[in-house]
Amino acid sequence: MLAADGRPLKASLNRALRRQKIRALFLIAPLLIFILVSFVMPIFDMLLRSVENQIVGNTLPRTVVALQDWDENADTAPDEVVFAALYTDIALAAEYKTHTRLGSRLNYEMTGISSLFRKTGRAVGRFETDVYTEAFQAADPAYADPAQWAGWMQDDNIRAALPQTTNTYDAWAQMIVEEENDIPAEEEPWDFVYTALYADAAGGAALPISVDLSAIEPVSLQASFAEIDEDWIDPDVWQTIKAFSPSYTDGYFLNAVDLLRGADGVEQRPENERLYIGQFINTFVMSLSIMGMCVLLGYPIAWLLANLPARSANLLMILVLLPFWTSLLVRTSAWKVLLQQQGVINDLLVWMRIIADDGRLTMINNQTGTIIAMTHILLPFMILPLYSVMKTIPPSYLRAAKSLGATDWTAFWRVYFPQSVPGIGAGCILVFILSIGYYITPELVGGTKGVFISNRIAFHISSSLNWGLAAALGTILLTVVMVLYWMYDKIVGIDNVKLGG
Amino acid sequence: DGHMANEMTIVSWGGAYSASQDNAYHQPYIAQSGISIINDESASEAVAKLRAMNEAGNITWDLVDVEAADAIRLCDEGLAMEVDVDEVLAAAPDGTSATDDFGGALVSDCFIPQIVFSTTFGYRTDMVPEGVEPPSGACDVFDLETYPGKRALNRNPIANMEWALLCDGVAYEDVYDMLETDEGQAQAFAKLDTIKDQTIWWTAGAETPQLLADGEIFMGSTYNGRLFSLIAEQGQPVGMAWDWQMFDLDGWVIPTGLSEDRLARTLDYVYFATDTQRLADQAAYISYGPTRQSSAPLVGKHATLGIDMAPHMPTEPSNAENTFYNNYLWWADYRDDLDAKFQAWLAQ
Amino acid sequence: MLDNENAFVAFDRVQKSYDGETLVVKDLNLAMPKGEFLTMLGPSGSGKTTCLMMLAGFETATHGDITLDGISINNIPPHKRGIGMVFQNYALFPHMTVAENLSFPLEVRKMGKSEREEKVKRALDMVQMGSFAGRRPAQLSGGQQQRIALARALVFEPELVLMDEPLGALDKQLRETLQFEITNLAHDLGITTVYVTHDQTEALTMSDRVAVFDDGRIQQLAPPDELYEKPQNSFVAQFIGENNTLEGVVQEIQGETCIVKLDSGDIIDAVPVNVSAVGDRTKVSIRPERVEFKRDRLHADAHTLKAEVLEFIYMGDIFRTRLRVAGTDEFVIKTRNAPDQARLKPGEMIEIGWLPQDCRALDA
Amino acid sequence: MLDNENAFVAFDRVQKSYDGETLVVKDLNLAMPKGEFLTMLGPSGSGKTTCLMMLAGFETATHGDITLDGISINNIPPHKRGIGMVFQNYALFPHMTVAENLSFPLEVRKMGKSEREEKVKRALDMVQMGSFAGRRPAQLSGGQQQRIALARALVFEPELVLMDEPLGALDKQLRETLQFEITNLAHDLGITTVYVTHDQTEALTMSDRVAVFDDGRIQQLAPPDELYEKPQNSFVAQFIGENNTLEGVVQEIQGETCIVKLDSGDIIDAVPVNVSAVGDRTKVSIRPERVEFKRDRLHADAHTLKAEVLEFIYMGDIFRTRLRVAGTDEFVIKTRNAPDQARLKPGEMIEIGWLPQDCRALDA
Amino acid sequence: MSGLPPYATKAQTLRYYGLRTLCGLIFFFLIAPIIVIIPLSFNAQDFFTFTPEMLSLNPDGFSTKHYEDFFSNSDWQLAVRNSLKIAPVATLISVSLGTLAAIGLSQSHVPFRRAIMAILISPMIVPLIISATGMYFFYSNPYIPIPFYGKIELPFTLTGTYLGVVLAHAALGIPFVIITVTATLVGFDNSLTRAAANMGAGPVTTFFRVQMPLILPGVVSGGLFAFITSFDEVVVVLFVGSAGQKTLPWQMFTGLREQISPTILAVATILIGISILLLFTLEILRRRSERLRGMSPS
Ligand SMILES: Nc1ncnc2c1ncn2[C@@H]1O[C@H](COP(=O)(O)OP(=O)(O)OP(=O)(O)O)[C@@H](O)[C@H]1O
Ligand SMILES: Nc1ncnc2c1ncn2[C@@H]1O[C@H](COP(=O)(O)OP(=O)(O)OP(=O)(O)O)[C@@H](O)[C@H]1O
Ligand SMILES: [Mg+2]
Ligand SMILES: [Mg+2]
Repeated sequence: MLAADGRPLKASLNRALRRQKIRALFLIAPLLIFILVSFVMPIFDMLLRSVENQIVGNTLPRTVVALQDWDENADTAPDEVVFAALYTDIALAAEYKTHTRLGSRLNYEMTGISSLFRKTGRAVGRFETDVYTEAFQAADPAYADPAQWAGWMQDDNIRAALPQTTNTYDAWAQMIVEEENDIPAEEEPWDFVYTALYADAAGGAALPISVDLSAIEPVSLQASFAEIDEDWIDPDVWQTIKAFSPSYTDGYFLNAVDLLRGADGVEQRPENERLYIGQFINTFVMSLSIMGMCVLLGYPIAWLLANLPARSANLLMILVLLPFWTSLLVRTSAWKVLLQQQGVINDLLVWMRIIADDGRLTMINNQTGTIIAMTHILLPFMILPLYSVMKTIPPSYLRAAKSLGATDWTAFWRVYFPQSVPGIGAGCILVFILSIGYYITPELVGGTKGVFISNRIAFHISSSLNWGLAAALGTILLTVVMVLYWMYDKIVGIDNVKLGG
Repeated sequence: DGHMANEMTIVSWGGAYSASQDNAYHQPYIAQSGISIINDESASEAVAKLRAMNEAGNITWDLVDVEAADAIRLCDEGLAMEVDVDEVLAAAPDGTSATDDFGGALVSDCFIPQIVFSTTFGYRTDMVPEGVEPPSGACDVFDLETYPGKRALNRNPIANMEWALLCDGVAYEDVYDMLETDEGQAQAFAKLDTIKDQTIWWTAGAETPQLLADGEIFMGSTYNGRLFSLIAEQGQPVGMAWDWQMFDLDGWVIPTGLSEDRLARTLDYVYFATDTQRLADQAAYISYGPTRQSSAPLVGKHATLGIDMAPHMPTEPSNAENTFYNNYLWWADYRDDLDAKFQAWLAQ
Repeated sequence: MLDNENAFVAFDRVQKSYDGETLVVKDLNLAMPKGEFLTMLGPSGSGKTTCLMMLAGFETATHGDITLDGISINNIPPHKRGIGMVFQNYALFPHMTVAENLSFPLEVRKMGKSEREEKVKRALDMVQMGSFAGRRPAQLSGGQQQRIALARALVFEPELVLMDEPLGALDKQLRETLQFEITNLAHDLGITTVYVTHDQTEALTMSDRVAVFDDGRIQQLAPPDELYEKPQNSFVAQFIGENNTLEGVVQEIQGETCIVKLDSGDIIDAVPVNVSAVGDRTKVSIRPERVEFKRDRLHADAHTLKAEVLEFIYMGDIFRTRLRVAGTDEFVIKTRNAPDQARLKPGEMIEIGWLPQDCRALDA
Repeated sequence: MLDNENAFVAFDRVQKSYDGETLVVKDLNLAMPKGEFLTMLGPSGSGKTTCLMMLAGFETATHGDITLDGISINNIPPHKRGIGMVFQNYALFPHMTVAENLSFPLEVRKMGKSEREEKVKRALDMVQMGSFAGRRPAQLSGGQQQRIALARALVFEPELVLMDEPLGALDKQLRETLQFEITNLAHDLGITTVYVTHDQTEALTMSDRVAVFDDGRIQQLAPPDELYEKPQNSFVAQFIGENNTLEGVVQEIQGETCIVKLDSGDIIDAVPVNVSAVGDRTKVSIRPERVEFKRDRLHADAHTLKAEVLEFIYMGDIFRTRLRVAGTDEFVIKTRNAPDQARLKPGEMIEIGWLPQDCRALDA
Repeated sequence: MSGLPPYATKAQTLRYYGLRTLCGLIFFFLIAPIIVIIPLSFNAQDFFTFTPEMLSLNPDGFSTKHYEDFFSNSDWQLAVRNSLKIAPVATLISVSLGTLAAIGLSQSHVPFRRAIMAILISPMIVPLIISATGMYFFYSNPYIPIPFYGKIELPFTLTGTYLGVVLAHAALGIPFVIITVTATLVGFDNSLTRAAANMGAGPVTTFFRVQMPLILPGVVSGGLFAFITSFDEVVVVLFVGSAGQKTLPWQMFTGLREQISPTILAVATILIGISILLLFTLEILRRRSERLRGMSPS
């Protein structure tokens, strides 16, 4: 469709509306930017952690490269080249103290690696590689002169000739600056630099000052590592390192759905370690029950509020909002007082002789406790949308139904109820979304059975420190919530969420 | 950052424990130095938070009170500063070096020991069945026949697994070796299975005392200081069962990366707060034992109740007949694995 | 007049108060024969809807008795009264299709499926909406919804149908069409109808009788032409149609005519309606279209008045001329826009008059 | 006609689309001299409000130019245009008193306090609301609110005032009073006014000129009587007033008259308006009040038609009679309810006719 | 719902009173925890337990010591001060930005309206634990992402700072402001702003003189929700804050974990009192605004 001046109508329209659009965006922009920065980015940042795995590559850069040539299906440990790389990497990591963190990371995949790395970190300085150091220094004192080293390492020809030495020296120099706060040109290089120098020389490279190497008895690094712990020549350990050496991993996600990457690909975890699928299901089932309870309790209240004169309804509404505004922690504690076996409700029931003193009900530290407390907490989120939908159903529909001959019940069930279904839908999705992500209340009253996946996430964040797994669980949870949110938007429309009135 | 020149953030566990530190160390130190101290009670998340602070390069804490296992972990990861004990801490009044005075409590290069405590059991004296001896220790928790009623145990594998094996007849020396094997783990879980549905699992130290006070449980594990305050300060009808108490250490670590002036301030505080007298003073407020040998004789009476504190210490010989020493290093390796299994077992 | 026993619908001294303080309906008496189309007309808040609701059973009279076919219905719940009702906003069930809406009253009467379908179809055809059975109310225009509401109120063949301003929300053209359809249907099916409106044209064109409500009372209950031409009091005269009023004092009453001396001193003839004695103050009422100003059409023996043309308004089919007469500036006359019609000019002086029987002396 | 340069308000080939797909206003051209009272009349959705909003600056024309006093206002934001506006729902600020409402436009113009107070007082007196200065809008009746809205639009002495169906929500009586007040004020103050309504009576009674809108175009722009009596096309004829249409073919055109052969075979005279050639199909349009049926008033040389009375409706001041004429059942005649007026009975056969100049042959 | 009609059957009467009883029970369920808290806060013991003395209404079972503790304990006082420092500022940010954005969103030509709305509401929807951890990591080490380049790390941190907690709480409060203010704006008569513009008022004047006074109830109620969100928020503050920013809920939470003391209940009782006051204020405001709005015929 063209406008009078021959331009497309849409274009003319856009031109005409530009000012309005800019004005609207100008008003929204500050908040949008604020939310993006203060909220959305943090969440993305966290989700990234579920696949991030740079720690292996960053801590063992040389080893990871050297391992590329190793066949993980072979039943033997890698060769000396890999161990040489590992030697340098661990020696440096031990100074940075990152080897234990790597150990913890790999321990998620294979129990025992944590202590292997810790032990190795402590022992790696005591390798017998000082024979190289001594041999070089004995051959020419220049090799013991830090300034001389620094000079060589600025000479491009030498750098090109001695690739391993250069690489090792640079890393060492950086470490000296960052960790020890010293100047490399004043420090004698450490054993592993000489080890690299020896390796270069043994490979036929020309040394700055030639040295006769034939007298040196080479040290087997593989043997040295094996001496610290036999595990170093266990191919399983190396398989794990290699499998988790890429910068990104699906390991956390596999773990989050009770799978693991075994010898022949992805497989289920052993039965006694399967936890998360069950937890997800538990979270779902409990959220559904909470949702159901909220509908059952919220519907009559919303109906009453919607049909009372405005004044009384607004006063009663305060009863709905008051708990909503009372500290969550306090309400949850109050439920403890009410629900426990020696608690108020049991006492009352015993006093009324409904139950016997030894037949007190267990209503807390299990799913019942969580469901009761969470129903209480989320009930307002059901009542408010239901109420706002019911407010819009004119009483004339019920009257019409009755004038057509319907009894009270038929009129309600056939005419009123179907029209309140959108409210039920809105409330249900809202309650479900909120409950599925709950954390504090289940933590306090849920016992072992009544906890949600969020509690596991919190546990991994603050106790077990497996942040990657926490992020993976979080990502899955967030995806579920987002799907529900999207449904909510489709069905109800986000703008139709109402809080009160 | 929000640090003023005269402010220190000290992280500890809160509750009566923090109060004892406040009385024994903070208040005298504040009076002496004029520095103000902010109490943070996030010690239970210390490792996580220190890690995040370290990643961010912004350390907001000056001194952290942690259990020995965490101290080892923090030290290994370079999150806690290594300290030269003799240089940083005071010698004993008799001149014994700090190293010798603390002795075996120095479990890590970063760890400045403070107290010994134990995880042990309290029980309701008024719920002990008639004609039965009151429970004496950890193994009674598994004896539902003699001592019916609910129990409370910590919601993680540490201590519970050891007790389960021990009370199932495994020798003390073999417990960790057994736990390394699948069969050992299965045995421990099987033992725990016998009381699983009678157990409330706690996550915070305050829960067991509350449950005992409510009469919700018959017996439960918790830190011995909590039980002391429940019995002695609150006068609840609760007794203690010391056998196979799980022995543990608690102390300070200094986060790495403090600026020089903050470090100097922290070290000054540490020097003050860990001398022989202060450590003994703390025991006047809570029944945790001082880690210096030289402090032991100085332990006196409770500051307000006036009762003798020594008999309530985990180290008191009559309490320490059977003591279980936690193997921190072993747990460092097996914690993730057993944790997953333990949580899966709980959820079953 | 019909007595309550023989009436189909009867209100007998009915009163209603919502708050226990003010009476919204005061002493209502009304008797309707079967098949009548009765309209309740009145300003907003005069109690029309309240009466309807009492009849339908959604409100309870605080005093008095309502009978349907001779039986008091006070204790019959709404759904057993069998009264069809059309609501102002139609109240079509939005979650049901048109057919389902119509079938609802039959279902709750436990009618068999085939019979139901047949009746629904018949009702839809009756309002010429046969092809819309599958639609939802939201997919219909206002006029179509109105027809469905009508069909739904009639489908279970009630003997009495109540309609509360059913056309209030529609535009003029549609209103007129539907007015016509509703009256036809009601007459054809012989249904007794109580119709509420505040539009006097609607009331006049549709009804057998009109009950004019004001202040909770029926002010006049009469067929349309009687209402228009013989209003019983000045409220009715003012409310129905346009009206010129002149105030004065009765000077003489002689049977069917009286002489009124206006406040301006002019003398006019009128029919005494509710003035009773000489000396009474009165409002004399005369319809704008009954005023003559052409010499040749003025009655010989009637009094005439002098008038000054103030404004001449062109309104298409009619001319409306505002005059200053006997001291008032609001005297209006209406003339048909015919080719030979004179267009008066502001400032012109004319003489106006009317037949004495068109001029009624009412209460002051 | 006025050219755009000399006009006070001018629309020059203005187009507007909201969605980029359909044009809501198509090629609008309009020029208004200063002081004119122009009404935009048209059915719902014909683009009247849109035009007003473009003039006020709340919508932007997608094409074309709007000038005010010769200056293009496309790039002047609304608050700098200095146009007074009365909104359909009055848009009185509910949180301000009447006086504060009126004082608002003066305040934003940084007028001094005493001057403001004086102007507000004058404006309130002008609409006879002097004693309501301290009330809130919620405490006023609809008609009073309307007056305040008017006063507020005028208080800052704009040269141009726009009104969008300002009387739409009021009842008939009040409407008529206010129509009168508004026109008087506008003329007295010499304000140029654009008035939007969909009520044709209002348009006819108030305006100097009426622009009839349909489908985004002005269908006819003319003074009221010309519009009513000489509609340019069948839309205007249908829309303004009631109208009878008969369809047929032009048989003969002779200057100012033509002969049309209706589809029923009857022959009638008419004025050719927009038929151009013999053989054209046409809709012949005749106003109900111009139809005569009394023998003595029928023109001698005019064609007459036979008619059967179908329905006689009593409407108070007029009678509306529906007839079957030349094959259509919808032929209506209106007669004044005069004492001597005949009341036709359904079934009666009569003869009807009209003056040829009242009957217009329009587009089919 | 007027009273029972005279023709009500037995079943109807039963249903009528049955429903009312049921609703009464549900209302009781809603406020039961609150009813329990108040007496327990006067417990003479240090536990959350109704002691026999309390049940027999023996005055010895009651004391105000937990209130005294609250008012004398420096940790609680610090927490109160922090809460009062953080919540109002966070509320101010949410309300000012939120109101502006809600007004922007309510205009007719907003590109990507749904998507923007979804993003703005998301802090309410995303599980708190996820938000908290995300903020924890990101605020520790904030950066600016540059597409196709990487990121610029910012040389400061927000965790453990007042600003960090305020930002996080402001983000959490925003959905409430957006929801309530948008709802208010739905009922807002746009012709009022047009009228103002028409009379010569610029956008800013129009906003402050016309729009703001009228949507004030929505803004206030959104602000109250935002305030309560911050005032009652524990998960995020535990992660993002540090002891220097410990708020009342923080203090309550650590209190519940480390030492179960009825001081928490005393605090809660005081807060409930304040909530009731606020709710009544809100109701009065609402009635006032209804009076104001009732006027413009719709
Ligand atoms: N449910 C109610 N509670 C209290 N007062 C009511 C109720 N319904 C109506 N009223 C009052 O009763 C009076 C009559 O109301 P009613 O609805 O019968 O008038 P109406 O003639 O139908 O008016 P309208 O033409 O505006 O519909 C009014 O003053 C109204 O305020
Ligand atoms: N903001 C808008 N966005 C999209 N379409 C619109 C908008 N406003 C009006 N329209 C459309 O433009 C057309 C003309 O609308 P406008 O409001 O100008 O009509 P109107 O002549 O004023 O009608 P009414 O008598 O009903 O007020 C209508 O079809 C309407 O649906
Ligand atoms: Mg009514
Ligand atoms: Mg319009």
